[in-house]
Amino acid sequence: MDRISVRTLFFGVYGELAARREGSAELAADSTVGDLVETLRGPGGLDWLPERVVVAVNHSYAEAGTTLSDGDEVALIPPVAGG
Amino acid sequence: MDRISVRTLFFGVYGELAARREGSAELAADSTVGDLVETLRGPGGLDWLPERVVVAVNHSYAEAGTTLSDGDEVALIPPVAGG
Amino acid sequence: MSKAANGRVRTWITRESLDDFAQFEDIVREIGSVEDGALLFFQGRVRRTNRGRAVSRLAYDAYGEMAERELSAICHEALERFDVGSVAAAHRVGDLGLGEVSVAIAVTSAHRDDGYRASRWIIETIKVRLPIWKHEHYEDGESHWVGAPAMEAEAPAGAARFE
Amino acid sequence: MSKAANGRVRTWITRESLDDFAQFEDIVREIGSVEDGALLFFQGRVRRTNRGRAVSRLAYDAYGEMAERELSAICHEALERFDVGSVAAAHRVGDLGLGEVSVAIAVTSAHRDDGYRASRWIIETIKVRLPIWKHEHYEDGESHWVGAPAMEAEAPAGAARFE
Repeated sequence: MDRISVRTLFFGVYGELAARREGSAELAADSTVGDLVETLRGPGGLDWLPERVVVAVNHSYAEAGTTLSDGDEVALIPPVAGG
Repeated sequence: MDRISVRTLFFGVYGELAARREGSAELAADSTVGDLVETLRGPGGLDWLPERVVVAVNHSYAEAGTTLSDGDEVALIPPVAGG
Repeated sequence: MSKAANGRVRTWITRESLDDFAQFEDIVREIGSVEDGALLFFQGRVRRTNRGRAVSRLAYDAYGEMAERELSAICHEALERFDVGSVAAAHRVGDLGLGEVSVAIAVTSAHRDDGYRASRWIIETIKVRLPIWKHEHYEDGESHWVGAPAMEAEAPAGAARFE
Repeated sequence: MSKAANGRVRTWITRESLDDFAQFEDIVREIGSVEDGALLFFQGRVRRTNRGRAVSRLAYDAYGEMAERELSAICHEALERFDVGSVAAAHRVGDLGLGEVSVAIAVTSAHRDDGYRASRWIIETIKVRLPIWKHEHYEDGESHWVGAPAMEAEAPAGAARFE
Protein backbone atom coordinates (compact mmCIF):
# COMPACT_ATOMS: atom_id res chain seq x y z
CA MET A 1 0.00 0.00 0.00
CA ASP A 2 1.50 3.35 -1.09
CA ARG A 3 -0.97 5.54 0.78
CA ILE A 4 -2.67 5.22 4.15
CA SER A 5 -5.77 6.93 5.46
CA VAL A 6 -6.18 7.94 9.10
CA ARG A 7 -9.14 9.28 11.01
CA THR A 8 -8.49 12.61 12.75
CA LEU A 9 -10.27 13.90 15.84
CA PHE A 10 -10.24 17.50 17.11
CA PHE A 11 -11.16 18.12 20.74
CA GLY A 12 -11.90 21.17 22.86
CA VAL A 13 -10.64 24.43 21.43
CA TYR A 14 -9.12 22.58 18.45
CA GLY A 15 -12.57 21.40 17.43
CA GLU A 16 -13.81 24.96 17.61
CA LEU A 17 -10.88 26.37 15.62
CA ALA A 18 -10.97 23.61 13.04
CA ALA A 19 -14.76 23.98 12.81
CA ARG A 20 -15.01 20.19 12.90
CA ARG A 21 -14.74 17.35 15.40
CA GLU A 22 -13.62 14.73 12.90
CA GLY A 23 -11.83 14.45 9.63
CA SER A 24 -9.52 12.16 7.72
CA ALA A 25 -6.13 12.50 6.12
CA GLU A 26 -4.30 10.65 3.35
CA LEU A 27 -0.58 10.13 3.88
CA ALA A 28 2.33 8.23 2.35
CA ALA A 29 2.83 4.79 3.90
CA ASP A 30 5.24 4.89 6.88
CA SER A 31 4.26 8.47 7.69
CA THR A 32 4.71 9.52 11.29
CA VAL A 33 2.61 11.55 13.71
CA GLY A 34 4.92 14.47 12.95
CA ASP A 35 4.27 14.10 9.22
CA LEU A 36 0.52 14.19 9.81
CA VAL A 37 0.77 17.35 11.93
CA GLU A 38 2.91 18.94 9.22
CA THR A 39 0.28 18.07 6.61
CA LEU A 40 -2.57 19.42 8.75
CA ARG A 41 -0.70 22.68 9.35
CA GLY A 42 0.13 23.03 5.65
CA PRO A 43 -1.14 25.57 3.11
CA GLY A 44 -4.81 26.38 3.61
CA GLY A 45 -4.85 24.14 6.66
CA LEU A 46 -4.82 24.49 10.42
CA ASP A 47 -1.98 27.00 10.56
CA TRP A 48 -2.75 27.80 14.20
CA LEU A 49 -1.90 24.24 15.23
CA PRO A 50 1.26 24.22 17.37
CA GLU A 51 4.18 22.39 15.79
CA ARG A 52 4.59 20.10 18.78
CA VAL A 53 0.93 19.46 19.47
CA VAL A 54 0.05 16.57 21.79
CA VAL A 55 -1.35 13.63 19.86
CA ALA A 56 -2.92 10.30 20.75
CA VAL A 57 -2.98 7.34 18.39
CA ASN A 58 -5.67 4.73 19.02
CA HIS A 59 -6.35 6.11 22.53
CA SER A 60 -2.73 6.29 23.73
CA TYR A 61 -0.43 9.29 23.85
CA ALA A 62 2.10 9.06 21.01
CA GLU A 63 5.43 10.64 20.10
CA ALA A 64 6.06 12.70 16.96
CA GLY A 65 8.14 9.80 15.63
CA THR A 66 5.39 7.19 15.99
CA THR A 67 4.64 5.53 12.65
CA LEU A 68 1.01 5.59 11.55
CA SER A 69 -0.90 2.70 10.01
CA ASP A 70 -3.90 2.66 7.73
CA GLY A 71 -7.09 3.10 9.75
CA ASP A 72 -5.45 4.63 12.82
CA GLU A 73 -7.49 7.03 14.94
CA VAL A 74 -5.40 10.12 15.59
CA ALA A 75 -6.61 12.67 18.14
CA LEU A 76 -5.24 16.20 18.47
CA ILE A 77 -5.20 16.99 22.16
CA PRO A 78 -5.30 20.59 23.39
CA PRO A 79 -4.04 21.34 26.92
CA VAL A 80 -6.17 19.11 29.13
CA ALA A 81 -8.26 20.63 31.89
CA GLY A 82 -10.12 17.92 33.74
CA GLY A 83 -10.65 17.74 37.47
CA MET B 1 -9.54 29.28 103.29
CA ASP B 2 -6.45 27.29 104.37
CA ARG B 3 -7.31 24.13 102.47
CA ILE B 4 -8.83 23.50 99.06
CA SER B 5 -10.47 20.38 97.71
CA VAL B 6 -10.18 19.31 94.05
CA ARG B 7 -11.90 16.55 92.13
CA THR B 8 -9.50 14.12 90.43
CA LEU B 9 -10.24 12.07 87.30
CA PHE B 10 -8.24 9.06 86.08
CA PHE B 11 -8.61 8.05 82.44
CA GLY B 12 -7.54 5.10 80.33
CA VAL B 13 -4.72 3.04 81.81
CA TYR B 14 -4.51 5.41 84.79
CA GLY B 15 -8.06 4.55 85.78
CA GLU B 16 -7.18 0.87 85.57
CA LEU B 17 -3.97 1.27 87.62
CA ALA B 18 -5.62 3.52 90.20
CA ALA B 19 -8.60 1.17 90.35
CA ARG B 20 -10.86 4.21 90.23
CA ARG B 21 -12.14 6.77 87.70
CA GLU B 22 -12.66 9.56 90.20
CA GLY B 23 -11.38 10.76 93.54
CA SER B 24 -10.73 13.94 95.44
CA ALA B 25 -7.72 15.50 97.12
CA GLU B 26 -7.26 18.06 99.88
CA LEU B 27 -4.41 20.50 99.41
CA ALA B 28 -3.04 23.67 100.96
CA ALA B 29 -4.42 26.85 99.40
CA ASP B 30 -2.30 28.05 96.45
CA SER B 31 -1.15 24.53 95.67
CA THR B 32 -0.12 23.88 92.08
CA VAL B 33 -0.74 21.05 89.65
CA GLY B 34 2.77 19.85 90.49
CA ASP B 35 1.95 19.79 94.21
CA LEU B 36 -1.15 17.69 93.51
CA VAL B 37 0.81 15.18 91.45
CA GLU B 38 3.44 15.00 94.22
CA THR B 39 0.69 14.30 96.77
CA LEU B 40 -0.94 11.63 94.61
CA ARG B 41 2.42 9.91 94.07
CA GLY B 42 3.19 10.05 97.84
CA PRO B 43 3.46 7.20 100.38
CA GLY B 44 0.84 4.54 99.80
CA GLY B 45 -0.34 6.44 96.70
CA LEU B 46 -0.04 6.13 92.94
CA ASP B 47 3.72 5.57 92.88
CA TRP B 48 3.58 4.47 89.22
CA LEU B 49 2.37 7.93 88.18
CA PRO B 50 5.05 9.65 86.09
CA GLU B 51 6.47 12.78 87.72
CA ARG B 52 5.64 14.92 84.70
CA VAL B 53 2.24 13.47 83.92
CA VAL B 54 -0.01 15.42 81.54
CA VAL B 55 -2.81 17.15 83.45
CA ALA B 56 -5.94 19.10 82.49
CA VAL B 57 -7.64 21.54 84.83
CA ASN B 58 -11.29 22.28 84.13
CA HIS B 59 -11.05 20.76 80.62
CA SER B 60 -7.87 22.57 79.49
CA TYR B 61 -4.32 21.29 79.43
CA ALA B 62 -2.37 22.85 82.30
CA GLU B 63 1.26 23.34 83.30
CA ALA B 64 2.84 21.94 86.48
CA GLY B 65 2.99 25.50 87.82
CA THR B 66 -0.73 26.22 87.37
CA THR B 67 -2.32 27.19 90.69
CA LEU B 68 -5.37 25.20 91.72
CA SER B 69 -8.59 26.58 93.20
CA ASP B 70 -11.17 24.98 95.43
CA GLY B 71 -13.58 22.87 93.37
CA ASP B 72 -11.29 22.47 90.33
CA GLU B 73 -11.65 19.35 88.21
CA VAL B 74 -8.20 17.88 87.61
CA ALA B 75 -7.79 15.09 85.07
CA LEU B 76 -4.71 12.88 84.80
CA ILE B 77 -4.18 12.24 81.11
CA PRO B 78 -2.29 9.15 79.89
CA PRO B 79 -0.78 9.23 76.39
CA VAL B 80 -3.74 9.95 74.11
CA ALA B 81 -4.62 7.52 71.32
CA GLY B 82 -7.63 8.80 69.43
CA GLY B 83 -8.11 8.66 65.68
CA MET C 1 -2.92 -5.65 35.07
CA SER C 2 -3.70 -8.66 37.19
CA LYS C 3 -7.27 -9.62 37.92
CA ALA C 4 -6.65 -9.02 41.61
CA ALA C 5 -5.59 -5.47 40.89
CA ASN C 6 -8.66 -4.91 38.72
CA GLY C 7 -10.84 -6.12 41.56
CA ARG C 8 -9.56 -3.28 43.70
CA VAL C 9 -10.07 -0.52 41.12
CA ARG C 10 -13.30 1.00 39.79
CA THR C 11 -13.28 3.88 37.31
CA TRP C 12 -15.77 5.50 35.00
CA ILE C 13 -16.53 8.57 32.87
CA THR C 14 -20.14 9.67 33.02
CA ARG C 15 -22.78 12.24 32.08
CA GLU C 16 -24.71 11.32 35.25
CA SER C 17 -24.39 13.28 38.50
CA LEU C 18 -21.49 12.39 40.79
CA ASP C 19 -22.83 14.57 43.61
CA ASP C 20 -24.03 11.76 45.90
CA PHE C 21 -21.57 10.29 48.37
CA ALA C 22 -23.60 7.07 48.45
CA GLN C 23 -22.37 5.58 45.19
CA PHE C 24 -18.78 5.80 46.45
CA GLU C 25 -19.76 4.50 49.88
CA ASP C 26 -21.23 1.43 48.15
CA ILE C 27 -18.15 0.85 46.03
CA VAL C 28 -15.80 1.24 48.99
CA ARG C 29 -17.85 -1.34 50.89
CA GLU C 30 -17.41 -3.68 47.94
CA ILE C 31 -13.73 -3.23 47.04
CA GLY C 32 -12.29 -2.04 50.39
CA SER C 33 -11.21 -4.41 53.13
CA VAL C 34 -11.06 -4.74 56.89
CA GLU C 35 -7.28 -4.25 56.58
CA ASP C 36 -7.91 -0.62 55.50
CA GLY C 37 -7.68 1.78 58.43
CA ALA C 38 -8.16 4.89 56.33
CA LEU C 39 -10.52 6.16 53.66
CA LEU C 40 -9.90 9.35 51.69
CA PHE C 41 -12.73 10.69 49.56
CA PHE C 42 -12.09 13.70 47.35
CA GLN C 43 -14.61 15.67 45.32
CA GLY C 44 -13.79 18.43 42.85
CA ARG C 45 -16.75 20.78 42.44
CA VAL C 46 -17.69 23.60 40.10
CA ARG C 47 -16.64 26.74 41.96
CA ARG C 48 -18.40 30.04 41.41
CA THR C 49 -15.20 32.05 41.19
CA ASN C 50 -12.31 31.07 38.95
CA ARG C 51 -9.37 33.38 38.40
CA GLY C 52 -11.51 36.27 39.58
CA ARG C 53 -14.37 35.67 37.14
CA ALA C 54 -17.91 34.66 38.10
CA VAL C 55 -18.59 31.27 36.51
CA SER C 56 -22.19 30.46 35.57
CA ARG C 57 -21.68 26.88 34.31
CA LEU C 58 -19.13 24.51 32.80
CA ALA C 59 -19.14 22.16 29.86
CA TYR C 60 -16.64 19.30 29.80
CA ASP C 61 -15.63 17.90 26.46
CA ALA C 62 -13.89 14.53 26.57
CA TYR C 63 -12.24 11.97 24.35
CA GLY C 64 -14.47 9.33 25.88
CA GLU C 65 -12.76 6.03 25.08
CA MET C 66 -9.32 7.42 25.82
CA ALA C 67 -10.45 9.10 29.04
CA GLU C 68 -11.88 5.78 30.28
CA ARG C 69 -8.63 4.09 29.47
CA GLU C 70 -6.39 6.76 31.02
CA LEU C 71 -8.43 7.02 34.22
CA SER C 72 -8.22 3.28 34.70
CA ALA C 73 -4.47 3.32 33.95
CA ILE C 74 -3.88 6.16 36.43
CA CYS C 75 -5.71 4.32 39.23
CA HIS C 76 -3.94 1.03 38.56
CA GLU C 77 -0.66 2.92 38.58
CA ALA C 78 -1.61 4.36 41.98
CA LEU C 79 -2.01 0.81 43.31
CA GLU C 80 1.54 0.08 42.27
CA ARG C 81 3.06 3.34 43.47
CA PHE C 82 1.38 3.53 46.87
CA ASP C 83 0.48 1.04 49.58
CA VAL C 84 -3.27 1.39 49.08
CA GLY C 85 -6.05 -1.19 49.27
CA SER C 86 -8.57 0.08 46.72
CA VAL C 87 -9.19 3.01 44.40
CA ALA C 88 -12.42 4.29 42.85
CA ALA C 89 -12.50 7.34 40.59
CA ALA C 90 -15.00 8.94 38.26
CA HIS C 91 -15.06 12.03 36.05
CA ARG C 92 -18.13 13.81 34.85
CA VAL C 93 -18.59 15.15 31.29
CA GLY C 94 -21.22 17.37 29.67
CA ASP C 95 -22.88 20.39 31.28
CA LEU C 96 -22.38 21.09 34.99
CA GLY C 97 -23.94 23.78 37.18
CA LEU C 98 -22.33 25.54 40.15
CA GLY C 99 -21.55 23.25 43.07
CA GLU C 100 -21.86 20.08 41.01
CA VAL C 101 -19.16 17.43 41.35
CA SER C 102 -16.86 17.10 38.33
CA VAL C 103 -14.47 14.48 39.71
CA ALA C 104 -14.52 12.14 42.69
CA ILE C 105 -11.84 9.82 44.05
CA ALA C 106 -12.06 7.31 46.92
CA VAL C 107 -8.93 5.59 48.22
CA THR C 108 -8.68 3.08 51.05
CA SER C 109 -5.38 2.16 52.67
CA ALA C 110 -4.03 0.42 55.75
CA HIS C 111 -2.38 3.67 56.89
CA ARG C 112 -3.55 7.21 56.35
CA ASP C 113 -0.28 8.59 54.99
CA ASP C 114 -0.50 6.33 51.93
CA GLY C 115 -4.14 7.32 51.42
CA TYR C 116 -3.47 11.06 51.48
CA ARG C 117 -0.49 10.73 49.15
CA ALA C 118 -2.26 8.43 46.69
CA SER C 119 -5.41 10.57 46.58
CA ARG C 120 -3.36 13.66 45.88
CA TRP C 121 -1.26 11.94 43.25
CA ILE C 122 -4.36 10.69 41.44
CA ILE C 123 -6.04 14.10 41.19
CA GLU C 124 -2.79 15.79 40.10
CA THR C 125 -2.23 13.08 37.48
CA ILE C 126 -5.82 13.32 36.23
CA LYS C 127 -5.22 17.02 35.68
CA VAL C 128 -2.25 16.43 33.39
CA ARG C 129 -3.20 13.18 31.65
CA LEU C 130 -6.95 12.82 31.34
CA PRO C 131 -8.12 13.95 27.86
CA ILE C 132 -10.90 16.19 29.14
CA TRP C 133 -11.42 19.89 28.37
CA LYS C 134 -13.26 22.46 30.38
CA HIS C 135 -15.31 25.16 28.69
CA GLU C 136 -16.08 27.82 31.28
CA HIS C 137 -19.12 30.04 30.81
CA TYR C 138 -19.17 33.28 32.76
CA GLU C 139 -21.97 35.39 34.14
CA ASP C 140 -21.05 38.18 31.71
CA GLY C 141 -21.94 35.86 28.82
CA GLU C 142 -18.38 35.15 27.67
CA SER C 143 -16.83 31.70 27.61
CA HIS C 144 -13.34 30.24 27.48
CA TRP C 145 -11.60 26.90 26.99
CA VAL C 146 -9.53 26.52 30.15
CA GLY C 147 -5.82 26.07 29.45
CA ALA C 148 -6.10 27.15 25.83
CA PRO C 149 -3.88 30.12 25.03
CA ALA C 150 -5.43 32.98 23.10
CA MET C 151 -4.80 32.06 19.47
CA GLU C 152 -3.88 34.59 16.86
CA ALA C 153 -2.86 34.23 13.23
CA GLU C 154 0.77 34.05 14.41
CA ALA C 155 -0.08 31.13 16.67
CA PRO C 156 3.17 29.14 16.27
CA ALA C 157 4.88 31.68 18.58
CA GLY C 158 2.72 30.29 21.35
CA ALA C 159 3.44 26.68 20.52
CA ALA C 160 5.81 26.17 23.41
CA ARG C 161 2.94 26.78 25.81
CA PHE C 162 1.26 23.63 24.53
CA GLU C 163 4.05 21.26 25.40
CA MET D 1 -14.21 32.50 68.05
CA SER D 2 -16.41 34.65 65.87
CA LYS D 3 -19.97 33.58 65.16
CA ALA D 4 -19.15 33.40 61.48
CA ALA D 5 -16.36 30.94 62.19
CA ASN D 6 -18.66 28.83 64.35
CA GLY D 7 -21.14 28.67 61.51
CA ARG D 8 -18.53 26.94 59.38
CA VAL D 9 -17.51 24.34 61.97
CA ARG D 10 -19.42 21.32 63.25
CA THR D 11 -17.84 18.88 65.75
CA TRP D 12 -19.11 16.17 68.06
CA ILE D 13 -18.10 13.16 70.18
CA THR D 14 -20.54 10.28 69.98
CA ARG D 15 -21.37 6.70 70.93
CA GLU D 16 -23.43 6.41 67.72
CA SER D 17 -22.09 4.97 64.48
CA LEU D 18 -20.10 7.29 62.21
CA ASP D 19 -20.02 4.73 59.40
CA ASP D 20 -22.52 6.43 57.09
CA PHE D 21 -21.22 9.02 54.63
CA ALA D 22 -24.68 10.62 54.53
CA GLN D 23 -24.49 12.54 57.80
CA PHE D 24 -21.34 14.30 56.56
CA GLU D 25 -22.84 14.86 53.13
CA ASP D 26 -25.77 16.65 54.83
CA ILE D 27 -23.50 18.79 57.00
CA VAL D 28 -21.29 19.76 54.06
CA ARG D 29 -24.39 20.81 52.12
CA GLU D 30 -25.32 23.01 55.07
CA ILE D 31 -21.99 24.62 56.01
CA GLY D 32 -20.11 24.42 52.70
CA SER D 33 -20.45 27.01 49.94
CA VAL D 34 -20.46 27.38 46.19
CA GLU D 35 -17.04 29.01 46.54
CA ASP D 36 -15.61 25.63 47.62
CA GLY D 37 -14.08 23.75 44.70
CA ALA D 38 -12.81 20.85 46.80
CA LEU D 39 -14.14 18.50 49.45
CA LEU D 40 -11.90 16.16 51.42
CA PHE D 41 -13.58 13.49 53.54
CA PHE D 42 -11.43 11.30 55.77
CA GLN D 43 -12.49 8.28 57.78
CA GLY D 44 -10.33 6.38 60.27
CA ARG D 45 -11.56 2.81 60.64
CA VAL D 46 -10.84 -0.07 63.01
CA ARG D 47 -8.23 -2.14 61.18
CA ARG D 48 -7.91 -5.86 61.73
CA THR D 49 -4.14 -5.84 62.01
CA ASN D 50 -2.27 -3.42 64.27
CA ARG D 51 1.45 -3.77 64.89
CA GLY D 52 1.25 -7.35 63.69
CA ARG D 53 -1.52 -8.41 66.09
CA ALA D 54 -5.04 -9.47 65.09
CA VAL D 55 -7.46 -7.01 66.65
CA SER D 56 -10.95 -8.29 67.55
CA ARG D 57 -12.47 -5.01 68.77
CA LEU D 58 -11.62 -1.62 70.30
CA ALA D 59 -12.97 0.34 73.23
CA TYR D 60 -12.42 4.09 73.29
CA ASP D 61 -12.38 5.82 76.66
CA ALA D 62 -12.73 9.61 76.56
CA TYR D 63 -12.79 12.64 78.77
CA GLY D 64 -16.07 13.65 77.18
CA GLU D 65 -16.45 17.35 77.98
CA MET D 66 -12.79 18.05 77.31
CA ALA D 67 -12.76 16.02 74.09
CA GLU D 68 -15.74 18.04 72.80
CA ARG D 69 -13.93 21.23 73.64
CA GLU D 70 -10.59 20.19 72.14
CA LEU D 71 -12.12 18.88 68.92
CA SER D 72 -13.97 22.14 68.41
CA ALA D 73 -10.81 24.12 69.22
CA ILE D 74 -8.75 22.07 66.75
CA CYS D 75 -11.25 22.62 63.93
CA HIS D 76 -11.56 26.35 64.58
CA GLU D 77 -7.76 26.54 64.62
CA ALA D 78 -7.74 24.82 61.21
CA LEU D 79 -10.00 27.59 59.88
CA GLU D 80 -7.42 30.13 60.94
CA ARG D 81 -4.36 28.20 59.77
CA PHE D 82 -5.64 27.16 56.35
CA ASP D 83 -7.71 28.76 53.63
CA VAL D 84 -10.69 26.44 54.09
CA GLY D 85 -14.41 27.09 53.87
CA SER D 86 -15.86 24.65 56.39
CA VAL D 87 -14.82 21.85 58.71
CA ALA D 88 -16.87 19.01 60.23
CA ALA D 89 -15.29 16.40 62.50
CA ALA D 90 -16.55 13.70 64.81
CA HIS D 91 -14.95 11.07 67.03
CA ARG D 92 -16.59 7.90 68.23
CA VAL D 93 -16.28 6.54 71.78
CA GLY D 94 -17.31 3.24 73.37
CA ASP D 95 -17.04 -0.20 71.75
CA LEU D 96 -16.20 -0.53 68.05
CA GLY D 97 -16.02 -3.61 65.86
CA LEU D 98 -13.67 -4.23 62.92
CA GLY D 99 -14.22 -1.87 59.99
CA GLU D 100 -16.23 0.63 62.02
CA VAL D 101 -15.39 4.32 61.70
CA SER D 102 -13.68 5.84 64.75
CA VAL D 103 -13.07 9.33 63.40
CA ALA D 104 -14.36 11.28 60.39
CA ILE D 105 -13.35 14.69 59.05
CA ALA D 106 -14.87 16.69 56.18
CA VAL D 107 -13.16 19.83 54.89
CA THR D 108 -14.29 22.07 52.07
CA SER D 109 -12.00 24.65 50.48
CA ALA D 110 -11.76 26.85 47.42
CA HIS D 111 -8.61 25.02 46.30
CA ARG D 112 -7.68 21.40 46.85
CA ASP D 113 -4.21 22.02 48.24
CA ASP D 114 -5.64 23.78 51.29
CA GLY D 115 -8.16 20.99 51.77
CA TYR D 116 -5.57 18.22 51.72
CA ARG D 117 -3.28 20.10 54.09
CA ALA D 118 -6.04 21.07 56.53
CA SER D 119 -7.53 17.55 56.61
CA ARG D 120 -4.13 16.06 57.33
CA TRP D 121 -3.33 18.64 59.99
CA ILE D 122 -6.64 18.01 61.75
CA ILE D 123 -6.19 14.24 62.00
CA GLU D 124 -2.56 14.58 63.14
CA THR D 125 -3.58 17.16 65.75
CA ILE D 126 -6.48 15.00 66.96
CA LYS D 127 -3.99 12.22 67.53
CA VAL D 128 -1.84 14.31 69.86
CA ARG D 129 -4.41 16.52 71.57
CA LEU D 130 -7.78 14.80 71.84
CA PRO D 131 -8.19 13.21 75.31
CA ILE D 132 -9.29 9.81 74.03
CA TRP D 133 -7.74 6.44 74.81
CA LYS D 134 -7.85 3.28 72.79
CA HIS D 135 -8.13 -0.10 74.48
CA GLU D 136 -7.30 -2.75 71.89
CA HIS D 137 -8.66 -6.27 72.33
CA TYR D 138 -6.90 -9.02 70.39
CA GLU D 139 -8.11 -12.30 69.00
CA ASP D 140 -5.84 -14.14 71.45
CA GLY D 141 -7.89 -12.72 74.34
CA GLU D 142 -5.32 -10.17 75.51
CA SER D 143 -5.90 -6.44 75.58
CA HIS D 144 -3.75 -3.31 75.75
CA TRP D 145 -4.12 0.43 76.24
CA VAL D 146 -2.51 1.89 73.11
CA GLY D 147 0.33 4.27 73.90
CA ALA D 148 0.64 3.21 77.52
CA PRO D 149 4.09 1.94 78.43
CA ALA D 150 4.30 -1.29 80.40
CA MET D 151 4.32 -0.11 84.00
CA GLU D 152 6.48 -1.68 86.67
CA ALA D 153 7.10 -0.78 90.32
CA GLU D 154 10.04 1.37 89.16
CA ALA D 155 7.79 3.37 86.85
CA PRO D 156 9.46 6.80 87.21
CA ALA D 157 12.26 5.51 84.94
CA GLY D 158 9.69 5.46 82.16
CA ALA D 159 8.30 8.89 82.93
CA ALA D 160 10.02 10.57 80.02
CA ARG D 161 7.99 8.45 77.68
CA PHE D 162 4.85 10.20 78.89
CA GLU D 163 5.90 13.72 78.03
